[in-house]
Amino acid sequence: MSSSVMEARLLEKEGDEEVYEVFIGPQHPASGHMRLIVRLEGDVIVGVDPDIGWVHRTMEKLAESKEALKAIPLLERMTIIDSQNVTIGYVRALEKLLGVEPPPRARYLRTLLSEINRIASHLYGMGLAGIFVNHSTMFMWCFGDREVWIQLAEELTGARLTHSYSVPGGVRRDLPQGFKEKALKAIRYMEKRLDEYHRIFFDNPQVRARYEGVGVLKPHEARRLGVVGPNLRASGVRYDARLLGDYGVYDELEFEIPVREEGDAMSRLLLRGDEIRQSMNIIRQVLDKIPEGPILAEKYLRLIPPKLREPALKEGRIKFPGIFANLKLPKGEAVARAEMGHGEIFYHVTSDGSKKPYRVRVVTPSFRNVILFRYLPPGHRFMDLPAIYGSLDYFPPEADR
Amino acid sequence: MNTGSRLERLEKGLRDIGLEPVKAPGVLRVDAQPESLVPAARLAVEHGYDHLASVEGIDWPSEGVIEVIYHAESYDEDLRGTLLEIRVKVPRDEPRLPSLIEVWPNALFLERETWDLMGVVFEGHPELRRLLMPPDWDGPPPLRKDFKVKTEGVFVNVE
Amino acid sequence: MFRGKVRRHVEAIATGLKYLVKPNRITVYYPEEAIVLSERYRGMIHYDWDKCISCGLCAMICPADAMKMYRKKGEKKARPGINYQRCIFCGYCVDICPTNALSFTRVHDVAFEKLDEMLYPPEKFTSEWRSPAEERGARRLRVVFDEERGLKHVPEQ
Amino acid sequence: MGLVSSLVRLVLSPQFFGPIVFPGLVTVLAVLLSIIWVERKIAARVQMRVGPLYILRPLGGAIQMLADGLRFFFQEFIVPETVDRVPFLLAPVVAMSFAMLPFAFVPLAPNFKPYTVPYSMPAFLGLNTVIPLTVLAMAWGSNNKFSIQGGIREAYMTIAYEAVLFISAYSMALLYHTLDFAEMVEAQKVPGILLNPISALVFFIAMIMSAGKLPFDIVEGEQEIVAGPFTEYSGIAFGLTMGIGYVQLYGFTLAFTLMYLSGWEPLVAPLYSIYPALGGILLFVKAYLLLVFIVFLRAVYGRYRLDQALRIGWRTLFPLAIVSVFLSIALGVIGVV
Repeated sequence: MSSSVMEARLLEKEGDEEVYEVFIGPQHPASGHMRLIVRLEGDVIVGVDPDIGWVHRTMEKLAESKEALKAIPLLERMTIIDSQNVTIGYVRALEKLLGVEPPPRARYLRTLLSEINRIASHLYGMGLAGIFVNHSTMFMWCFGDREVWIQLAEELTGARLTHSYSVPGGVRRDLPQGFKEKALKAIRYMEKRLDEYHRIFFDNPQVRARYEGVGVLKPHEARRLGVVGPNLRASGVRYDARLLGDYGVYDELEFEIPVREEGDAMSRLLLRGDEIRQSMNIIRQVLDKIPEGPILAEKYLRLIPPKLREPALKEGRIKFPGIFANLKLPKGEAVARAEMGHGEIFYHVTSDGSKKPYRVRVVTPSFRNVILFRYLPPGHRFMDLPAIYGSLDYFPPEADR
Repeated sequence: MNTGSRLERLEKGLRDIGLEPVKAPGVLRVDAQPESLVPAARLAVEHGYDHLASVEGIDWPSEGVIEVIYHAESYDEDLRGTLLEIRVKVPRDEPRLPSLIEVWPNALFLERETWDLMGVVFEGHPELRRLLMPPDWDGPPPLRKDFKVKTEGVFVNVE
Repeated sequence: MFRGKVRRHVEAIATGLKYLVKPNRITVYYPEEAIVLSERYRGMIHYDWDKCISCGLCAMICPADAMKMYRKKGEKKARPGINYQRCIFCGYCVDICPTNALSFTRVHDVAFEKLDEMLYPPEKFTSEWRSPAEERGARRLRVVFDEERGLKHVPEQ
Repeated sequence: MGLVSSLVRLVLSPQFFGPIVFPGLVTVLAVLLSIIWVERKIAARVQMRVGPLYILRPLGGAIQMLADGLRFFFQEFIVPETVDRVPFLLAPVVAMSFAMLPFAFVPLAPNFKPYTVPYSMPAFLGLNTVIPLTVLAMAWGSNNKFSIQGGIREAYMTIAYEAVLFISAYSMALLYHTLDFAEMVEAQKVPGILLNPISALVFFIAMIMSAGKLPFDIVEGEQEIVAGPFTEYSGIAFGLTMGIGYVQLYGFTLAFTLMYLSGWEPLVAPLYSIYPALGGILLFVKAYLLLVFIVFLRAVYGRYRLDQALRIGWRTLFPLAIVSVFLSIALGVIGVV
C-alpha cells in the first residue's frame, strides 16, 4: 500500500456536515483515561481521533530531575499492571551506562518476574476485552485469576504491583522458600482455567461474532505503522523484543513466539492466551534451571558491609550499598528495548556524567499502538469500536506517561 | 549492489549521500543535517527500516541547539538487532525540521508529541495540535531545560 | 457449521451452570477476615530510634520525597521522618539503611482521618503498627495456592 | 361493616386482584426487587464473587434492591435544561404504565380472568408494543447524542423482534384454535413446548430481545452509548427506566408459561378451592424459574452487534417462525390438539 493511501486513512477530515460526532470519554464507561472523538456517518465510523494525554504526568521530565535509581519506581507507574517489564528496559540502559552486568541468578529471577507480570498483564487485557462486549464473566474471571499471579509476585518481591524489583546490577529479593511448588500449582490451575475461558468466552458464538473479522490489520500495515506486541504478532509478524537477547535469559530457554495470521480482533485475543501458555512454559524452565549464586553484581555486593550483607542474604534479600543513593552515571548514552505484555518498550538514556540522567526517552507500547485507533475503526460499525478497543489491550496511563 | 547484508548496503548508501554512519552496540548512528534528513530516511525505508521506534528531542542550552533523534526499527530478522539512529541538530530558538510522515507514517504521533513537549516544528506535519499537554497550554515546552522541576532538599528544620 | 454453533452455545451455558452449582469464590470478607500478608511484604515502615545513626541515606534515596531528615534547632543530629501522603512503599529506604533501623511491617490497611495524621516526624515514626482489622478481632487467613481453586484462604492456626 | 366487606369483595374480584395484586402491580414490584437481587447473586456466583451481601446479611443481602429503590426515591431527579420536558418527564411513566397493563389479560386459573376478552393473547402482546415508542420518546426528549443513538437502536431492534414474536405466538394460536390464554392452557394436554419447540425457541429469543436483556442489551449498550435512551435520567426516573425491561420480561415469561408450559396445570386444587387466584401459584413459579434462567444468561453472554441482532431476527428467527406456523397447521390438521 502506498503511503498516501495510508495517510488518507490516518488523517482527519474536517467540515463535513453529514458527519455525526460522538465524544467517547473522558468520562465514559468504556473510554478509560482518554477521549475518542468518533465521527459517524449513520452507523459507520468514518474517523476516530484519539485524544490522549488526560493522565500525562511528564514522566520523562521527572525522570531527568531525579537520581538515576529513583526513576525506577517512577517509571513503573506508567504501566502499574506490568511493572517489572516496564522498568527492565530502563534498568538495562542504566547497566549499559554503568558497565555492570547482573549475575546469572539475577537474570533468571528477572525473567521469572517478567513472565509472571506478562501473564497478569495479558489477563488484564483479556478481561477488559470481555467487558468491552459486556461479557462480565470474562472480566471477573480474568481479574480473579490474575490475583493468583499477583500473589506469586507479592511473595517474591513484597509488593502486589509496584515491585521495583530490578536494580542496576541485579535484583532485590531472592526466591522465597517453597516458591517453586506454589508456582507450579498456579501454572496447573491456569492451564485448566484457560480451557474454561475457551468454553465460555473464546469459543462462545456471541463472542466470535463480535470479534472475528473485525479490525483486520494486514502484516505490511502492521510493519509500516510500527505496531508492537501481541497486536503485531496477531498480524503474522514474528517479532518480539525477547528475541533480541538483550535482557533476561531468553536465549537460554526454549519457547515459541506465538504468531497468528488473521490479524483480526479475535486473533489478537487468542494470541494473548497462547502467550500465557508460553509464559508458563518459560516459568517452568526458569524454576528448573535457575542456578545458585549471588543476585547482585559483585561490584556492588562488596560495597555492602559484611555485617549487614550476610544476615540479609540469609533472609533472601540484599541491602543496597550506600552508593545507590548517589549513583554517578558515566557520560554517554544507551538504548534498551524490552518486551512488555503490551509490546515493545523503548528507552534511550543520555547522561552528561552527573548523578541525574540528562534525558530519558521512553516510547511505550501503548503510545505506539495509539495510531491503530486512527487506522482500524474507519469503515466499521459504531458497535465495533469497543471490540477494536478491547482487542488492542490499550492502557492509557502507559501511552500518556 | 546486491553484495553484503542489507545493513552494509544501507551504510554504503548513507555514505553515498555524504553521511558518516558510526557503529555502536545495537545502534547504527548517523549525524545528519536538516537537508539530508529526508533522503537518509528514504534510504532507511528502502533498506528495511520501515517504521520509527522513537522521535526524541534533547535540549542542549549550552550549545544553543536542540538535537532531534530518530530511532528507526525493523521487524526483519537480519535488521531487528540494530536500530538506525539519525541525529539532527536544529537551532534552539528556531527549531524547524521537515516532517517525515510521508516516509514513516507512524511519525504522526511521535512528531506531534515532540512538537508538544519539546517545541520542535515539523514542517508539513498535518496536525501539530496539543497531544499530551492541555489544549490551552502556553508555557514553555516542558521537556526543555529552562522548564524547571521544583526539587526539595533532604533536611527539614523543626523548632 | 450450524451444529457446531449450537454445540458451542450449549457448552458456554453448561460452563456457566457448572460454576453456578460449584462456585469458585475468592472473596475475603474483610474486615471480618483479614489476610496474613506474605513474609516479605513491604508494608508500613517501622523506625528504631536507638539503631539510627542519622546518616541520611534513607532520605537521599527516597524517590517520592516522602522521607526527610528532621533537624531540631540546636541539635546536631537529624533524624528521619516520613510523610505517608507521599510514600509509595518501594522500600528503598529500608534496603539502604546501614543499621537496619528501618524495617517493614506486614501492616498496610491503615486509614487516616486527616491529612496531617499521615505526617510522621521522628518521634511518631517509632510507633508500632497494628492492623485495624485485626484489632477488631478479624479472623486471620492464610493464602494457599491450590490447583483446583487457584487461591484458597484458610484460617491460620 | 358494609364498607369493609365491600372493600374485601373489591380486592378479591378478579378485575382488581389480577392487575393490582397478583400477578399485577404488587407482585411485579416484589418480582422486580427479588429478580434483580437474584440476577446479581447468580452473576456473582459464576464470577468468583459474592454479590450484594451486607443488607440483611443472614439472607445474603436479599433486600439490597429495596435499599437501592429507596435510594432512587431520595436521589435528586435532575432535569437538564436542554431536554424536551414533556416527553422527557412523561415517557418513563407512560412506559411503566404500559408495561403494567398487559397483566390485566393474564388469566391465573380456570375461570379467573381479570379482563374477560376472547383475544387476551394479541391484547397482551399488542400492549407491549407501545413501550418501544415511549423509549423513542425518551431518546428524543433527552436531546443527547447517546440517547438518540440508543433510540435509533431501539427502533431497529423493534423491527428485529416484533414480527417474529407475533408470528410465533400466532402459530400457537393456530395450534390451539384460540386467541385466549386460558383456553390455550386448557387445550394443552401436552405442554406446547413439546408440540411446537420451534415456536417456543423463537418466542423465547424474541422476548429476550424485546426486554433488552443480554445477549441483546443493544439499546442500552453501556460500552458505546453509556445508557442509550436512559442516559439523561437520574433518581426515580432512572429507576423506572431500569425496571421497565424486567417488568416486560416478567410479563413475557407469564405468557410463555401460558402458551408453552401448560400454564397453571397441574392445578393445585387445595389452594384453588381457598381462592381461585391462588391456583395460579404454579404458573407463577414456572414463570419465575424461566425468569431466573434468562437473567442467568447474563453470566454467559456478552452483547451482539446491532446488525447481527437484526440478522438473527430476519435471517434465522423469521424463517423459523414461518416454519413453526406450518408445523402448527400440520399438527392441527392431524388433530393432535
